[in-house]
Amino acid sequence: MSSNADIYHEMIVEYSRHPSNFGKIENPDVTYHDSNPLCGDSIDIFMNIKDNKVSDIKFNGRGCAICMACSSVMTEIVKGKSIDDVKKIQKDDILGELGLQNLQAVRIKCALLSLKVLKYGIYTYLAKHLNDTNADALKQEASALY
Amino acid sequence: MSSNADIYHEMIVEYSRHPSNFGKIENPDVTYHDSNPLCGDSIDIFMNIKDNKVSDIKFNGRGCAICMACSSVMTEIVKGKSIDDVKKIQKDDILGELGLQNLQAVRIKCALLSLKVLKYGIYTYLAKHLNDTNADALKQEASALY
Amino acid sequence: MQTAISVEKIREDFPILKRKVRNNKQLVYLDNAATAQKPIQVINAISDFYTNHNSNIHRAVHALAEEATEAYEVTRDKVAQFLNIKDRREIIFVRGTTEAINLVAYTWGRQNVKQGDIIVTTEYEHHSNIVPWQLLTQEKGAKLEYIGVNDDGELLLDQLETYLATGKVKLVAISQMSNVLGTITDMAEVMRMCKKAEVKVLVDGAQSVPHMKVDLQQIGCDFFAFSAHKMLGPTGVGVLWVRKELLEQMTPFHGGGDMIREVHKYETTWNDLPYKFEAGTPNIADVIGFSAALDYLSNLGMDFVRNHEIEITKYALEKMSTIKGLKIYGTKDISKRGGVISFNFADIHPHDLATIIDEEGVAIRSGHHCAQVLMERLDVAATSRASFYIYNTKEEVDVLIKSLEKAARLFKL
Amino acid sequence: MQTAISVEKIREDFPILKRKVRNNKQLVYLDNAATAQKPIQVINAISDFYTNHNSNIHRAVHALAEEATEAYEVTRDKVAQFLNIKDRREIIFVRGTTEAINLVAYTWGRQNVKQGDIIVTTEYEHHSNIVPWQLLTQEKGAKLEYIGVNDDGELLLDQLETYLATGKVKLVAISQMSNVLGTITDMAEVMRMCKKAEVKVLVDGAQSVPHMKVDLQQIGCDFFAFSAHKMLGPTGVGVLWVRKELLEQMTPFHGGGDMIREVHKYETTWNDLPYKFEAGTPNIADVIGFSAALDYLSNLGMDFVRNHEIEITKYALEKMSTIKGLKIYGTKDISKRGGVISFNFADIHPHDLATIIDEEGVAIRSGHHCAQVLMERLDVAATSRASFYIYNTKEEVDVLIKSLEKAARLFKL
Ligand SMILES: Cc1ncc(COP(=O)(O)O)c(C=O)c1O
Ligand SMILES: Cc1ncc(COP(=O)(O)O)c(C=O)c1O
Repeated sequence: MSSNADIYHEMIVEYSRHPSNFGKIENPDVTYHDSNPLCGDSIDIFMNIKDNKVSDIKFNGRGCAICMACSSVMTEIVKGKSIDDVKKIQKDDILGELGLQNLQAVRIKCALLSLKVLKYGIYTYLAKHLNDTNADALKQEASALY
Repeated sequence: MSSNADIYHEMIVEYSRHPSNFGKIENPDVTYHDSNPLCGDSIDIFMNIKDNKVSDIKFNGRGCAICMACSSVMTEIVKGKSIDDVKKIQKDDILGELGLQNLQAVRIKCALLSLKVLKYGIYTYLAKHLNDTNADALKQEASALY
Repeated sequence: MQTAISVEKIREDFPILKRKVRNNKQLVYLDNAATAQKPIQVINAISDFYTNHNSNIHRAVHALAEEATEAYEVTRDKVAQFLNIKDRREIIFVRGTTEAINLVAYTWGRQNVKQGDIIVTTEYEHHSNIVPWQLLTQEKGAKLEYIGVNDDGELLLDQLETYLATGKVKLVAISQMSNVLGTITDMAEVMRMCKKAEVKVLVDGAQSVPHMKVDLQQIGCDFFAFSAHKMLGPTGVGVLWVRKELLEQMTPFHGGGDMIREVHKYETTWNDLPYKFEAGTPNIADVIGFSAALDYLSNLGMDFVRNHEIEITKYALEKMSTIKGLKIYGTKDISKRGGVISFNFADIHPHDLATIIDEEGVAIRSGHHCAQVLMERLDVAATSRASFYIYNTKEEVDVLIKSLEKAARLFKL
Repeated sequence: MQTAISVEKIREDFPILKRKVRNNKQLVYLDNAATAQKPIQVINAISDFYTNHNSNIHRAVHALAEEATEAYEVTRDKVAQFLNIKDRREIIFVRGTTEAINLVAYTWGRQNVKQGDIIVTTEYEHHSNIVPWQLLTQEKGAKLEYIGVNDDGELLLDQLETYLATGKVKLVAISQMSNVLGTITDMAEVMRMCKKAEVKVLVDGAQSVPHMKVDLQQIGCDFFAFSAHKMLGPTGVGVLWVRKELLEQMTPFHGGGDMIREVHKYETTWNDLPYKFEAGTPNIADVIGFSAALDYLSNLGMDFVRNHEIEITKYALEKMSTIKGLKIYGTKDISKRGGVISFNFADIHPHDLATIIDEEGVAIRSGHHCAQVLMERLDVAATSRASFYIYNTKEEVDVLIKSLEKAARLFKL
């Protein structure tokens, strides 16, 4: 049983009140929605893709501080990256940034919802627009996140 | 917990092999069927009524020794009795005859199936043919037997 | 008359209340609306069954089968007594409230609800009293309508009157106590309206039966559902009660063993009530364990239970009202609510709040509480919920208050 | 490799085996096909849950909820391992085999079976694998057909070939082991035929899973159902396994908590598998208790279980064959049958026989064993049935034989 005593440090509280890249993109190249049926967190992401790079990304929705902080960090990491690099993002890249590696099982879903939405979004984009036959691996990975 | 050690005395075994009033009556005045869903015992009774008396009664079906013995005793008691007297027959009249008063709960259904069928049969007869508005009491009694 | 029952004495019967959690913090269990803790009497009843009497029931003549069958059926009698039910054959054992309501939707519902009919439920229902009716009305081309909730968390029963006036309502499915707001439904008023309109009423008693005296003959409804696990009993047991006249007309739900009279290749006849609706091996041990829970509550008396909860809830409401930024949902009138307090604390998300105070040993629930329709009505994504039972103390409420103050510090409120 | 496991040592784990019944007679429990006894490990697992970890699952963040959720989900992993299931999300916890089969009939069945279609079952099925299909085919105007049983108690699989040749068969619902005759179904042959005809297969594993090694990937069927209580586990728990491709297309069964993703007033979306099919509070404590049963059987190894039963059954068959007037049903080929012996003794009715030998402490079952279609085929009203498990001994078989001799004396055979 891990302790959660140190989870709510300043950075998390700060992100929860002032999330990065929060909002919508009109007519985005990629958009995806998912929610966490167990707690009601709900996230939409929007991305524009230019020259195989994520030229812009925003997220919207509601969630707990952990969800908002992780979503913020996720968008910060993704912005400007190539699709290939985005595909490689692992959960610890997000969790590590916020010191959440030992998060308890129930809360991990709050932390990784936006990453899941990102991966499904990219999958949908690759499968639809680029006819990428390897996209399924990404879908598998997304569904295995938690 | 009652002991069943003495249940299978000679009389029961004898009745089970040579039941009284076993068989059918063609075009009977009363007939009724029921079965015990828990063990598969199945009993039909047939009666002729003359001058408000049970002029003839037979039973048919299959059941365990206890069911056969009790059905036999039941028909012996009923034969020739007036309907009013038949209505008054209690379970202990049957069980007492065979020393089965302490029969365990599951087996009581074997012992009383034919009495239940009798009472339902009489009820149906009274309600249908005699328009007896008190017949419902008999139905209640039958359904409360076990 | 009961002389003073000591909560300290009650607590001794609940071994889990001695648990330390997280950083060796004393457990303060305030998630009773989700499931109640079990007294040693219930735990022992289950162990005793498996240790001494375990057998399948109803069909065998051997000693263990006889003992098991009798113990199982005794529970049915105790349920009848507990809820003042006239006929034990109206009592069907199921897994829980959810299965009970679905059983009604699949049997009575499929038989009776037609295109254009209306089923009425409320905005404060648990999903288990909404989704089965969504599925049914969608299948049948019928309509689902909701009785609204006012800002005090009470039902707008005028709306029920309006729905009933259409003459199209087939069923009103309503909970006797909200699991989020604690609101106690005015069943007398609901029944008065529905009886006048000759409309059937299903009552979700999942939150009421554990916490207050419930008398089914007095209510006069047609279907009633509740779960054992919320009233000191084991998980996996619930009760569906159906008025005999209706039950007799209902087609079977599950097919299988025990629910049949005679099975032939192409036709089958059904067993007597209630067995017609109890197909397959039931949850024997836990039904027997539930007996011990009913005994426990009967011994305390439901008046004691309700009074104790009123006292704790009043104390908690008073204390919580003094915390700045803390918003409590539902009525403040203690006579109209049970021991459930839903709240939000400034801009702290309920999940974060629950995690923070869990570090202090305090177990509350956060989320939508399986009541997303109500969350939409309250215009929140989630709430935090503290809910009390017979073993909770004012000292535990104090620990809750303290842990809320810690959350305020972390979030710099 | 396992070194010799001692049955005496196994017996020590089952406290009930020390029971005296009736006139202080040592219990000889031979009703294992109805339900198995529970080892102390299972009893303790349930007690431990209620004593230390009890909470509702999946929805809360507090410590107890976390512990309970993890323990509950671990059982799913163990079931996957026990039956060589690839994807844990294909495993749905239900009350038992009966609910599992009804769930398939209500969801996949209502979606896929149309007028004129055929469902094939067998003459040796338990009512729970007949009645749900009767209800479904009657509702849909479809047909139910039966694979016959020969005098050795084996299926006449030629008939399956004939049914399949009509091209109208939608489902073959078949048990892997008969609960009356003990016959082990030739699943390889059934699957060969059904795969060729591209017909879905549901397997009732209620009697096979407790008594022999079962590998779902090897069988290759589409639906598989069994009950925990017949394999040392608690009552109230069963498993439905469904191949992912089918499960994904299936509409939900019960509506309620936990099975939803988002509930709105007039529309709802479903949760991921397997939760979509686990509405409401599940039987948490008993699913966790079932873990201990799976551990127990895994530790013994299913080869040990099967071999021990072969030994006991062979011994019993030999002894019983020497009793004059005693008729045994089913094959004598021990490689084709499990540890279930159905018999009739001269003209003694099975109920009388069971009562008489119950006086000697011997618990057997008598009746139709929820297999009335088979009773009709055998042209008997009922049979007596002795069924064995890991803790039964040859000495217990001797007590059975002795008690049969007493019955012969009472009935003057
Ligand atoms: C072959 C078979 N199928 C199904 C069942 C039904 O199982 P349950 O009563 O646990 O639902 C049984 C046992 O009773 C069985 O032996
Ligand atoms: C009001 C209400 N109805 C129904 C339910 C569902 O009960 P269960 O999950 O035991 O089926 C609950 C509890 O979760 C509840 O609080």
